[in-house]
Amino acid sequence: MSEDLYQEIILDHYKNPRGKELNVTSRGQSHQVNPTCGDEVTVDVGLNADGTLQVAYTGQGCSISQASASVMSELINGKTPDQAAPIQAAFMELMRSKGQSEPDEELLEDGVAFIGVSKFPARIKCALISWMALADSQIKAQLTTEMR
Amino acid sequence: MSEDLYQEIILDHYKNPRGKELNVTSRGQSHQVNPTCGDEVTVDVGLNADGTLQVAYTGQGCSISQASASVMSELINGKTPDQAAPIQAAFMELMRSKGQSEPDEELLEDGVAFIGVSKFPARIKCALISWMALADSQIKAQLTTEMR
Amino acid sequence: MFDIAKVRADFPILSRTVRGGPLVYLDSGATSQKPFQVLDAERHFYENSNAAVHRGAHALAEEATDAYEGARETIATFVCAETDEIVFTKNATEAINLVAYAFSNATDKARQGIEVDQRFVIGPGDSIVVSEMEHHANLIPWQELCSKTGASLRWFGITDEGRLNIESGVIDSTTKIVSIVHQSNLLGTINPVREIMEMAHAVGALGLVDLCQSVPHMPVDVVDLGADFAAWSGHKMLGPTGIGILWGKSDLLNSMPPFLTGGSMIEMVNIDHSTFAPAPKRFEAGVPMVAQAVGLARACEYLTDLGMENIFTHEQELTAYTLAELAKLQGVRVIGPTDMVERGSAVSFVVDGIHPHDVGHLMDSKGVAVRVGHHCCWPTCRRLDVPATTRFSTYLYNDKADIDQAILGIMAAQDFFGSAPRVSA
Amino acid sequence: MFDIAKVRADFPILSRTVRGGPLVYLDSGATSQKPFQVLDAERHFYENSNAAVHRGAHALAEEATDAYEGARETIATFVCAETDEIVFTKNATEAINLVAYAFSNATDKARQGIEVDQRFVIGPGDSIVVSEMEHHANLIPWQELCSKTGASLRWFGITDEGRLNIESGVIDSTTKIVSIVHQSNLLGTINPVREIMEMAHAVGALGLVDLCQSVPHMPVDVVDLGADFAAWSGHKMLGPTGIGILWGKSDLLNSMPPFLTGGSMIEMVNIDHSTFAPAPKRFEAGVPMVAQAVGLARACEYLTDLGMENIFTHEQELTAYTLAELAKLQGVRVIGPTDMVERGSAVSFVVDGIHPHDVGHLMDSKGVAVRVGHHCCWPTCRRLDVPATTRFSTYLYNDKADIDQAILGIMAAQDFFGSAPRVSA
Ligand SMILES: Cc1ncc(COP(=O)(O)O)c(C=O)c1O
Ligand SMILES: Cc1ncc(COP(=O)(O)O)c(C=O)c1O
Repeated sequence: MSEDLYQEIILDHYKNPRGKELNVTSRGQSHQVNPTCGDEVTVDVGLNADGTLQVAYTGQGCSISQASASVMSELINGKTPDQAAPIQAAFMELMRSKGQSEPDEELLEDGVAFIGVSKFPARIKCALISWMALADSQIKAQLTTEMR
Repeated sequence: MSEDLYQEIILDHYKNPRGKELNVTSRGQSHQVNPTCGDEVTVDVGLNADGTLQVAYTGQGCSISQASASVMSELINGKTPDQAAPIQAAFMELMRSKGQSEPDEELLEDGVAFIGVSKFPARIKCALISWMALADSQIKAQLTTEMR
Repeated sequence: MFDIAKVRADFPILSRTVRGGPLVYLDSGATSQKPFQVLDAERHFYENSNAAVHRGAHALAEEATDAYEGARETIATFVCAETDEIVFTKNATEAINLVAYAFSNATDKARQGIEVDQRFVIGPGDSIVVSEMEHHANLIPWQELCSKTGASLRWFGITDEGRLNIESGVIDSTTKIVSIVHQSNLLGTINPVREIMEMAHAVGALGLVDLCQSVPHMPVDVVDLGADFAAWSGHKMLGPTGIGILWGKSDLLNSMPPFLTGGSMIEMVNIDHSTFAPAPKRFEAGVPMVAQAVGLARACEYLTDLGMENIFTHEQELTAYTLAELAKLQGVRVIGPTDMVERGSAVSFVVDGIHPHDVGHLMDSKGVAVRVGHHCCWPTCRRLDVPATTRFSTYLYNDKADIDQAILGIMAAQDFFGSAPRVSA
Repeated sequence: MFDIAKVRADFPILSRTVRGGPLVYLDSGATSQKPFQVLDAERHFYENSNAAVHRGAHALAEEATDAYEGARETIATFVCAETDEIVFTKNATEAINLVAYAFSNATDKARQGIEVDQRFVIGPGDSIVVSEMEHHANLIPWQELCSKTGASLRWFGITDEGRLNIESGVIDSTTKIVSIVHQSNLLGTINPVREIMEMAHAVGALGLVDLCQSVPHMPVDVVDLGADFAAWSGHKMLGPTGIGILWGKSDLLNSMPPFLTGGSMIEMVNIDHSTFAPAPKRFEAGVPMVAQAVGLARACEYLTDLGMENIFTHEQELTAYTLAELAKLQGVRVIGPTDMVERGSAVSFVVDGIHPHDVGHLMDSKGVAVRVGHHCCWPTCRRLDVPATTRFSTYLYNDKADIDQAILGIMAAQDFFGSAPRVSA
């Protein structure tokens, strides 16, 4: 049971988070909260000179939420928005799959470890919170761009 | 079943109401309503020169409420307040008895016919409405007396 | 069509006796009886998945949450609504009050300088429109809102036949909301709510429909009615007591201030201020009526299996029969439409010389359960100059034999009271 | 004392399995499980006496009304209250909101020149007092009242051990109402509510106590607590979902404006104004949760048969055992009182290096149902500097074997996460 959820990859990202509290020249920031447990995550998004995304996060919460944020930053950092979009969509899709889908490992890399989470309705929100913050901060960053 | 409730005496009072729309020199008036069915009764109370009560009523409603008002006026009219009090108490008591009491026929006269009503919780209010109006109008009448 | 005998067998209470004879239940307008399928669904929930919803990470809490949210989906589908536009309340009365309080709460907050949606701010000079055939549940909340804000209450009158009198000028540019019953519980009249909602929208007002007597009895597509809000109760549609529904357009629900506040409806809570979850959660504070939601969803499935079209047809037939049988009786007058044009199955009447309370009592002594009184439509009774009525209200489990028994009850009452005087009005 | 094995046999859900093993239910603080006696009582009502209460003159309506009003009497007796001081609501949350809305409604009406009881009129310069350990249900309604009227919210802080810090000066002559939880659902702390109610009354303020976690677990005499109002839920005391109780002193209830309005709470209704029935009816608009009232009354009888003193003693023993077992574990810290002085059976804790959500999940995988999160006491968590906690909450059907299994769950979580980093606060 627990093994379904807590795959090695997840525990590794939880214990050795990547992209946490990086120094990002933020153009968009989003703070998301899980109202049932109080978990929080803040995601900063900026653009590198070459047009790729710079992503960093801070937060506190359960292993799933923190590992997911770490995986998210690893997957998205250095991708262009166009490259990031299908990854984001695939992760959302994975979390909706109730453990039934066959995730694309090429696209999602360590993210495939979250397939087990999708079987536990109460934990899906944990895995998604950083990805929601990412999407929200991207919207804000683009708005900023357009307003200039 | 129906015979329990609708004794001859009740039907007689319903069809030939006594004391309805008499001309009373009212010193106290009370208007009572049954919020579930909309039945209404208004009772006027005054005093004769000899200190006995003058009672009249108007109203509309079911046979039980109207017959009870008629019986009430017949029983109370011409009694002194002191004579009326035990009759009023006895009728209240009768209606609380769930058909179990042996009503005092000397005191309640036609009022004993309402013993059957006390078995039907939803109809007790019908039988009591005029008696509640009487009690309320007496309070008002006495207040008026004291204020003079 | 469906097999009435088979349907009746699903309702345990219909086989009990009353005052020594079989029960004839003609009071479904007040509340419906429950099939064992609904009772079983509730019990199954309690015995297998009971837990607080949206609050736990354990297996039972997950199952309970799934059951509760699954119920919301089933109920939404039943009336062609979006799932997150369905708010669970304790009854239709709470649902209507919820909307009325959106106005008083928004108005109070605006006065304190808090930003609110102007559609819900109301005061002197503004008006609210109802009708003279509303149930108290769709009248008093608006009276109270007026008394708290200084707005004025207006209403469409009704004709002697019990039809809505849709005069122009009642709804105008001062109108903030129009709230109208779809089918009258006293008269049986079915109102042209779509037309009225259009009149409301034409002047920028919001519209609410009271579906208490329509959702249980006919196919209803809430979106198609053109309203902004709709309210109805579970207990009148084979569901448990203690549950009702508010349907509202998502953008409106999300721009309303919360009503009841507490757990489960929050986003962030600090000791001195909080922010709130989006609808429907925003309006579902505290541990909700989970088992009742499950029961109501099962009721929707039961009704869907029989087919709402079939139920409507069945009741139309029964109502036509009732009206025809009543017409044969001397001294009986129907209050409300006497033909089958735009009318449902509630049939009210008065009997010359016999007060409705007495009619009801005599029928009860024959095992026939009908309702007597003003049916929570006191202003309607006043308007039609009757102190009260006797009402037959049928449902999918009633048949002509029930009506025949009830007609015998009226005749017995007439016999019994013989030459009784006319009831004074 | 009572026989736990026999008690457990009354609860069908306790014999189910979860994730392959037997269910250990330690989440009764969120909602309790139901004995078959309660489920039978509800079902018996539906199958035999179901009808709308207070609205019909037929036999079923009489039986239903008797069942409903009889339930009110049973529940009143259970807490030593007068029958007509018991108002049925859908949950404790509605009960507390009802009192909060008495203030905003009275204030709105006073502004429109309507005569109201001055005790309920509130505005800038007035204050409301709560505490830092309130459930959101006893916090947000008062925040909302303040935001609508300009009154200010004050609170008693709490100590690091999770005890109320009853500083003087918080309650003063500006205070209109003091609303305090009897037993904290997060910390287990039992508060000296009688003392606090006396402080409220000394300055002419009203007092409300939140009894959600005390009425199910110990003998409670509402009058003896010295409060003016009390609120609790049925679902936490073996009763059905969808029912709660507001107790209020008769004279206060009768001087409050109505809250939800509609059928059954009226005296006279005209199209443009109405008058209202006395309490408790005044606050019970619409068809109420009749079957749930019957079920809750049966739950009171069940608890009375076992004896509330016995239940309290049993839980005290179990809580002492829980605290002792937790104390043996390395890296586990109890949030709330660690001794048995004035504390009930809710025990919260954090585990070094493992987030409560993960602790809860690991326990769930062993069939142990506990709650994790802020338990609708987010400000309390903030104050005590924990993001969330894991909570055991026991009831009459739990025994030491349940605690042992739960302790094994914690140890398994510690094993599993091994050298996980400390959770950052
Ligand atoms: C102390 C306390 N107060 C209030 C509540 C709210 O109760 P309900 O959600 O049943 O309205 C709860 C339970 O959730 C509680 O534990
Ligand atoms: C037309 C109508 N509106 C509103 C209501 C109120 O429903 P409830 O009492 O279930 O809240 C009823 C039923 O009583 C009704 O028939």
